[in-house]
Amino acid sequence: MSGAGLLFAEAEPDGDRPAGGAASLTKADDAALYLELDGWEGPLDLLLDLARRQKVDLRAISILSLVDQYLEYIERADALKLELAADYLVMAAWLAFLKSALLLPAEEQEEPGAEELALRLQLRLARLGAMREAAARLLARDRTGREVFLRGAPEGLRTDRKVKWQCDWFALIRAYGQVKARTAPAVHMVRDRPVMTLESALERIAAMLGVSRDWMRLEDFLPGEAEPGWSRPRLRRSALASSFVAALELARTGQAELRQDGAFQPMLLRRTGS
Amino acid sequence: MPAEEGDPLVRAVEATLFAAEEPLTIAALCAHLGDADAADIRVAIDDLVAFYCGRGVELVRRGAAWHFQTAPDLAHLLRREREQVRRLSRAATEVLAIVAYHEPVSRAEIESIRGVQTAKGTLDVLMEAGWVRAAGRRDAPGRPVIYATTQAFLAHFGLESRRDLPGIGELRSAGLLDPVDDAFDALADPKQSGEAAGPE
Amino acid sequence: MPAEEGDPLVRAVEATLFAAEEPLTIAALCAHLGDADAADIRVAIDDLVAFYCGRGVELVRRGAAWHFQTAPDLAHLLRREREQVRRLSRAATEVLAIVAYHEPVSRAEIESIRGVQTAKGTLDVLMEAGWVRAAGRRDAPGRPVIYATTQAFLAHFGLESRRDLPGIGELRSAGLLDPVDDAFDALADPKQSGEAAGPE
Repeated sequence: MSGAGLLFAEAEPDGDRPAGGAASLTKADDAALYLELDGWEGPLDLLLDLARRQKVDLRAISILSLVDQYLEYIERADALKLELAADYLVMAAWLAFLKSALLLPAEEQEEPGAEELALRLQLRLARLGAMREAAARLLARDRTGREVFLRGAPEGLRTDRKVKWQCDWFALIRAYGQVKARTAPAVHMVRDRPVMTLESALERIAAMLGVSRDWMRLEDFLPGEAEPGWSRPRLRRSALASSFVAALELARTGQAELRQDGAFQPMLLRRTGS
Repeated sequence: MPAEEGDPLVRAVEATLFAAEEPLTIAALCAHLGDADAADIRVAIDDLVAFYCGRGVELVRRGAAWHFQTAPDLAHLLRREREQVRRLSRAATEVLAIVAYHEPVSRAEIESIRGVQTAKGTLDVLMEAGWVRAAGRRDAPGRPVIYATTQAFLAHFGLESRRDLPGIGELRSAGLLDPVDDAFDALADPKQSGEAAGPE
Repeated sequence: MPAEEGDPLVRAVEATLFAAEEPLTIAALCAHLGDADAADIRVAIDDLVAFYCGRGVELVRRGAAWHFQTAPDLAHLLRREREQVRRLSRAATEVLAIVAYHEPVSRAEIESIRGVQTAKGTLDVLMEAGWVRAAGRRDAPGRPVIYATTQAFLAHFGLESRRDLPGIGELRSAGLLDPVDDAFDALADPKQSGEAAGPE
């Protein structure tokens, strides 16, 4: 493998590459050789590194010799019976194809032509090379925290949110009124509930029964809705309940008769008579 | 234009003090700047002090050490206050009213007047607003803190003194003492609604 | 002696920028300084930049924001005990450069330049450092996420804007920032193939 020998002979320690790059290729140590694959970020990276060794402008590079170097390198690593990353083998196969195509006369080449493929490879290498260089220049700038420093102990800017409370005079005294009203003595709180007592119902029905001997509906004994104060439904319900109990009481004491023709039928009432 | 623009030691001291995380003594500056002489550093510091005098930033001495700080008269720039207007909650308004009518008054008394427990935060809000202050302790078992209103309270509510607060009689005639239930009924039943137009 | 010693706005801007924990935009300064006018603040900043020029500390622009920092030529004095900057892997620096010079750029585009898959973690490291951010999605099939650099990136690397990226002008005119396909077409069509100074 004379090519490999040439390659290694050409390799020089490369100051701006991190250790683990091609620099250690100079060691003629086969075991180390394969390990170095880890030092490249993939086949394109390895190709770029090899291309740089040609010490010419990337645009003037000989793709053919680059391909040879790559294949040489991979073959050598392969000869060590070490597993190679698939990416490198795929690239090797493609480059082998490219090489054979490049060696063919142009008219026998398939589309796309080998020259075109080679040119594309070259363009890719130029782009990667440009970015690698840009990264190095970027990192070499005056970086904050390395070459330039910010204020070590800035006071810091703070925005305090202060609440401005709002309350007006009327809200204040109304609140006091509500407190007083809420906690006023119990007599103020417990109001007369709108009811008709049993006594007044008894009195009312007894008085009305004296008027006629006809059957009358229980409801007819209630105060009319039109009578002042009797419009409230709660009060009317209470009057109905009290009047019913009063009617039962009158029936029990033999002063009245009760009749209902069926469930939910009107309750009828009349004076017992002789 | 700064006269000493070029002096390398002044620049070095300036940058070092700027980047330092704590005030630096002359000795610390010497050590940091390698072979610099303490007397030279002292001169450089005097230079810088004079230079920054009257600017937005000053070089000041703290004990034996030096550091940059914002000019004291600009301290307000570092703490900006942004006001946010908020209405007092109903509970806080009630407590404020009770303090105003009954002061000085303890928290237990406030609670017994309100008939509800009063959260500590409610009084805090009133004190933060500057309307209520702690006014000593009552000479009673437990020596409870008692509260009173402040001058700011009178000013905010446009009162000359607490005597300007309407009396119970006035509150009643304004309908403000009607039980809350009645007021509710009045709202529900328009016929009964003696309009409870408050003052104002 | 400083001539503009008295200008209150200059002092206020100076103090605020000194005290700030991060670079401030003119808008942020306006907001912080209350009623200040943007144009006036701009003038005050120009004043301060000129004033600090050549001192140990300088006022610099990073993107839309401004901050004070130590003069770069004093690095040797200050660097000593401080290595506050994390080391980036080679992959990360390469990805960072690609994002910076090509932004906005998708992950697939990054990978096509580098010729290798980019571990998810690599972009994460850059985003965690605050130098790269997701900048929306490309209006293309699959709507890939695209990445761009940040204000903090400019600040960290001492760039006023992306135009200051080292060599970006030459790279652009050499077509080295164009996709391979475009560059190939340009070469195939000799009218467009301007001479291009390659790197190195």
